[in-house]
Amino acid sequence: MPKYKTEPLKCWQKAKEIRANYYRDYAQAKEKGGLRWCGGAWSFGAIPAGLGDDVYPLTGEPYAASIAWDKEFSTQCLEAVERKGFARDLCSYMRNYWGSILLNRYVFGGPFPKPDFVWQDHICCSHAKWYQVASELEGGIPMFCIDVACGPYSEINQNKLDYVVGQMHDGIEWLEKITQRKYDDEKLIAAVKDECRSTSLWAEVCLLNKAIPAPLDEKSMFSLYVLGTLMKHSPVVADFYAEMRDEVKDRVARGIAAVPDERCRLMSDTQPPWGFLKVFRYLEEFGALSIGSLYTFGLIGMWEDQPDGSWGPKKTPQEKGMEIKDRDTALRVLAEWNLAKPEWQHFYSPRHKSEMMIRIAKEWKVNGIMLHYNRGCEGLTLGIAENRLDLVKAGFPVMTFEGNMGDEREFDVEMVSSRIDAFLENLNLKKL
Amino acid sequence: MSREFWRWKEYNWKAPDLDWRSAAGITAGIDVGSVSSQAVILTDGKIFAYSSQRTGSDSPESAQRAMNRALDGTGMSLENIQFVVGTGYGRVNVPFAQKAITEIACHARGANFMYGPTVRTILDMGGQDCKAIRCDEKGKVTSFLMNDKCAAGTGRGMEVFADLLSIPIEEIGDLSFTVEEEPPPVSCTCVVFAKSEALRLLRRGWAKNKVVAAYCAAMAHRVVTLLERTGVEKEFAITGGIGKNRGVVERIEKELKVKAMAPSWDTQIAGALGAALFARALLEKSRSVN
Amino acid sequence: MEGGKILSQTKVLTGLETRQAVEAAFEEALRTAGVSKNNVGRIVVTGVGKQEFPFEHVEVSEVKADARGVIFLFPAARTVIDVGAEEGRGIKCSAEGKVVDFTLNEKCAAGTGSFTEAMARALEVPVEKLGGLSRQSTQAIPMNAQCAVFAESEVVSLLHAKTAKPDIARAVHEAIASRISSMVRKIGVEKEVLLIGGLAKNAGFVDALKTDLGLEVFVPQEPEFVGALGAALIAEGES
Amino acid sequence: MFDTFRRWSKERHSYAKEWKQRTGGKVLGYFCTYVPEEILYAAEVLPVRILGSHEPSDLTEPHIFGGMFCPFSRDCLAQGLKGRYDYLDGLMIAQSCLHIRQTFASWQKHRPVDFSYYLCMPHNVQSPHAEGYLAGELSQFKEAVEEWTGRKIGTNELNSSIETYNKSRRLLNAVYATRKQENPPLTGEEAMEMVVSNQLTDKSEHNRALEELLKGLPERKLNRPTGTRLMLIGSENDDIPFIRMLESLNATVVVDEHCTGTRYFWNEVDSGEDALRAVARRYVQRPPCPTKDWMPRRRIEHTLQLAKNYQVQGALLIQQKFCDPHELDIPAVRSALEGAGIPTLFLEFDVTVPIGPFKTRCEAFLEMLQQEEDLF
Repeated sequence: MPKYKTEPLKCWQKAKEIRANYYRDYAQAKEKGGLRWCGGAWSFGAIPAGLGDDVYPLTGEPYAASIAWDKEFSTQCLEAVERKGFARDLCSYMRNYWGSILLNRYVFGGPFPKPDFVWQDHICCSHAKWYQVASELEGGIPMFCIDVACGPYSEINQNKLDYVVGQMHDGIEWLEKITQRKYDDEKLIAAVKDECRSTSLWAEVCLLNKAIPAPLDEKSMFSLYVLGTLMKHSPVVADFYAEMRDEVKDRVARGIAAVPDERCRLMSDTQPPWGFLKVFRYLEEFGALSIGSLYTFGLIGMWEDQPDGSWGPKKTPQEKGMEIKDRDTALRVLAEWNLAKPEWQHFYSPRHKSEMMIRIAKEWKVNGIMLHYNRGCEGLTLGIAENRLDLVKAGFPVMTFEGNMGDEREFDVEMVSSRIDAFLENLNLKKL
Repeated sequence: MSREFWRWKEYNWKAPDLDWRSAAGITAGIDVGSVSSQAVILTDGKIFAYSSQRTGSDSPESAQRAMNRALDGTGMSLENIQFVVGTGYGRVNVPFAQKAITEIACHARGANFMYGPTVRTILDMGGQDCKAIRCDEKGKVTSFLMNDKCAAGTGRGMEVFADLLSIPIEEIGDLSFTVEEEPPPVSCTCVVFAKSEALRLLRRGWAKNKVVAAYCAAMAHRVVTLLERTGVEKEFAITGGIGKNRGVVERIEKELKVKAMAPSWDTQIAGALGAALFARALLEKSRSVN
Repeated sequence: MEGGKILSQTKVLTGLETRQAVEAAFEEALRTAGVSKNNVGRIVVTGVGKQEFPFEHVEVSEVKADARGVIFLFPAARTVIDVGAEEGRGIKCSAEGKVVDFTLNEKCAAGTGSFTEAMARALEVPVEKLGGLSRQSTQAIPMNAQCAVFAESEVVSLLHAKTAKPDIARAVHEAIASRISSMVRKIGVEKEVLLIGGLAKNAGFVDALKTDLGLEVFVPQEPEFVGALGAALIAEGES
Repeated sequence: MFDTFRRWSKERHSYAKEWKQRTGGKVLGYFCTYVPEEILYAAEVLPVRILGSHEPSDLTEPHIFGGMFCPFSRDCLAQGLKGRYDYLDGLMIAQSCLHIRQTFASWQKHRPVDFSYYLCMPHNVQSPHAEGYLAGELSQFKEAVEEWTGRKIGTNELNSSIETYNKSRRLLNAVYATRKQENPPLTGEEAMEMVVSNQLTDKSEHNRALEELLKGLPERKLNRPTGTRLMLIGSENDDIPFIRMLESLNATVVVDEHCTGTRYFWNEVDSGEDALRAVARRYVQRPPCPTKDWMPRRRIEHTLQLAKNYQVQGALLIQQKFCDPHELDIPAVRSALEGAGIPTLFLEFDVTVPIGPFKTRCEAFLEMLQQEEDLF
């Protein structure tokens, strides 16, 4: 007799549709005379939105993760890139993405849809270079990249903000030049508001996972937060997150669990090995689940301290009753909002990340932590060893496992499973 | 250590129909490799005799043994050899060599002799490294690539494996083709972790030959990715010990969709042969000078 | 084991047929103990081949078994280092033999016993002689324990460069010791340190590890039995 | 002639300690050559670059995951954890790659010093906003240094510091220029020790040594054939045993594109009315590190120019294992060089390099360049 009731998520189907449409629309954009751009999941997508409603993005990381999920195609991509003389240890998202260009194959069928321009931002060593190479592989696609690496949010100042906003203004002029389109500030303002709304709403959803039993497990969260990485600035995503928030609230109210026998709450870190999400299902055999991670919470979700001192969703400008009337204000709001992104802070010091992780572990009542030493992403694995030390010091049992989010050749399921066995055995859990 | 399955047998060979006494130029090449050493003796540019011996921990002595074994029963002695070139890991430790040249240059030169001037791409799978060499019609190296800091896909990998499964290394190739259907390659070609991988598969009830096939496939694949980085221009030839392992060779051919040229000589002597050919050229050069 | 007393212990080389090996070891143990299988109240199995054990049994991880066995032999131990042929392990444990934290070596052989085998082969000395050999070394040579085979080619080039075998042997042990201690340092090295597993019998390695950690490193009489002993103790405790 | 430089880099720690004794000034260790040393030097602080010692170490694994982060940054951290830099009063980094940032963070956490600073050097040096932004960051940094040292950095101090640094850059350039000759008067090994020691010592003292060197250099002859003219390209590289082995194979390194070489000293600070702004401009316009070399690529052009001016016959692409920025550039750099008729050899460096296997690669590469027609 399981401890808790479970139910499938009602909004699941819709999430799948939004994702499917997104990749279809990008592929078909040209047929409708629209524009295609590519860039990172973190790039300021709200800005090209000002070029019109027929402008479709393809964000590299989630696209590459979809490739990784298809092990056979992924291996072909990775090897195509190695043949070109690129190192095996580079970002595996980037390599899957390049492979898809080199093989001229879109993972959702058909040839790889060539973008009209690259719209990227830069914070890790690979961000700008990823698309520099991609553009070269595509025979030279115009590229604009905004440097956002100007220190932790706690130290933000006018000079830093001006730097980012200045680049944004140049970017808009550049967009007008290369697309020959008139830029519409109203659309920009709307997109900025939607981005703030969707990213704040996602945090609200994650917040609900403080409940015991947890209404969501991280494996399902991966498939839901991904929408934010596709087009966080779109009303479709913002509205969907609002709808989802209501459903999850209702689950909590009715005590609906993600895992029927929840008795151990874990927290993970960095991207999962996309080809091996079954590792998360394996946990359930022990009545354990991952309630999330700074990665799922903070890559898209925007957070801030709540009056009661706990961590919660960041208040949007509109909630604060702030008026956004012109381009410059919109860009400043967008810049400042994004510079506060939790998942960015550790680029300046692991301290910032440890603080947030410990906070999550405490507020979400975590029993143990699994750190993925992810060879596929030096950006998010940055400082992870120091994080480990801080978490252990804070009194949490920590297990580490090496793997790769996008290169299955670097992930050994059996080794990791036996490690999980030992770790959970240590937390006095036996298979159910 | 009981029986060493990983060792290639030691052997020598002598041309039945050549009389060295009437030869104008006698040169030799010694390839002191990490695992085995070869000596090749040329009389007027023709292969007169050769030998293959295991390399000991003392390379001058290994070079000497290889040379002696080649001279064995020929009536020729070291003094009769006018120019010697050393190559391989121990190239600088060949006491009786006048010059040292790397195995890369020597394999290209040797392959050019063995396979003729049409050979353009050479794969040499030595004990500890794996080289993809491109050369011109004269056997001159135009570019080359060696495996990085991981020895997966080197001859030694196969030796460790042979030892583990206690299968004589000469038999691995044939055994790997006794499977009904080709298994998926093992995921890990790391020399040592191939062990745990193999044990894992045997525990799952795989037959030995199936495991061998999976390992040969993995190694072939590993090598092909290296080859593809230099690009494979025809004709294509394989030298070194692995050249004798059809389990790997045929799988490489299959993946590359390119047939390797049939060797007219023992592929393991390619390096020493190239050295001997350089020795001959150097001998003539020295003569033309004075 | 009965009432905390060891009745018998046996060791069989696993080889390729894990199941046969496990059975052989078990039967041999029964014979020497002079008990029959049905006298055995409870069986706990550990190790990579645990699933292979044919009779009814409980499985525990090597980590748990090691910790338990070590504390039984050496209550003062807080850090356990277990280096087998293909696995390296560091365990931090409490006075009760509970695992506090642990770390395992990743997919690289450089920190395992197999590494010494490969090097012994390159040096042409029997692996069991390697330890003694390195004790005759007169100078240290820095060697980066990369891939086992690359280290081997480094060894070969050292030999060609006429480096004395004892010095190379020492370099090899220092390289592994460095890999192992860098793994164990992740969980923090607390006194006392106990070294178990096959490599614990290699004096050269033990020396290297001591100097590296700057601590005394204790080795039990029969370091390779500790895991099994731990399993037996767990069987007793839980029956 | 180069003994002084060799001694300085060999005995870098005792040099810094003596300097402290002698001057009573503060010593600051820095990572990455984007650190604006001029500002520190103006406050009578001695900036020394933290480099590795090329000894395998097992101290760093708890702090930096060795399975994917570069050996150089781990080697640097090892120096700190071993306490070899215990004399430092300050520590700083200018934002460049992620790898070395971890070294800074872990050092700051486990070996704290009075003053530590993370300078937000912009990545987008192509942007017209980069210079102004950096100037702003620099004035903030200047204030921090003033507060730490308790001395005001006036225009005169800053200008004379800039002049000392510019002079050092001019002198190093002058020495490098002599390597354009058919038979360079110095080896690559000597050049490497010269530039490395320049990053470890008081510039005015080093300048005097450089002036001395330049007096004697014209008459200097290396009693060895120059052989093949090589260029080293890539990540940080101060591996003396390697370059010595390389130059023992009938070859001479005549120029480099390393941050322990030309990238460090290539361009000067121009005299601008606003000194800080001028310093900012210098760092924004210097030959870029791959982390900052976006569209359009500037690094390749600069590299090809060097190769041309120094009549380079072959280039070695040297990369610290796991160095993403360089891994991202290498295929492009490589094809550019080969397109210009310069053969390349790629080598992946670790804390220590396996001389044996590397020698075979280098020798084979040189044989390829030196193949004598009459042997075929």
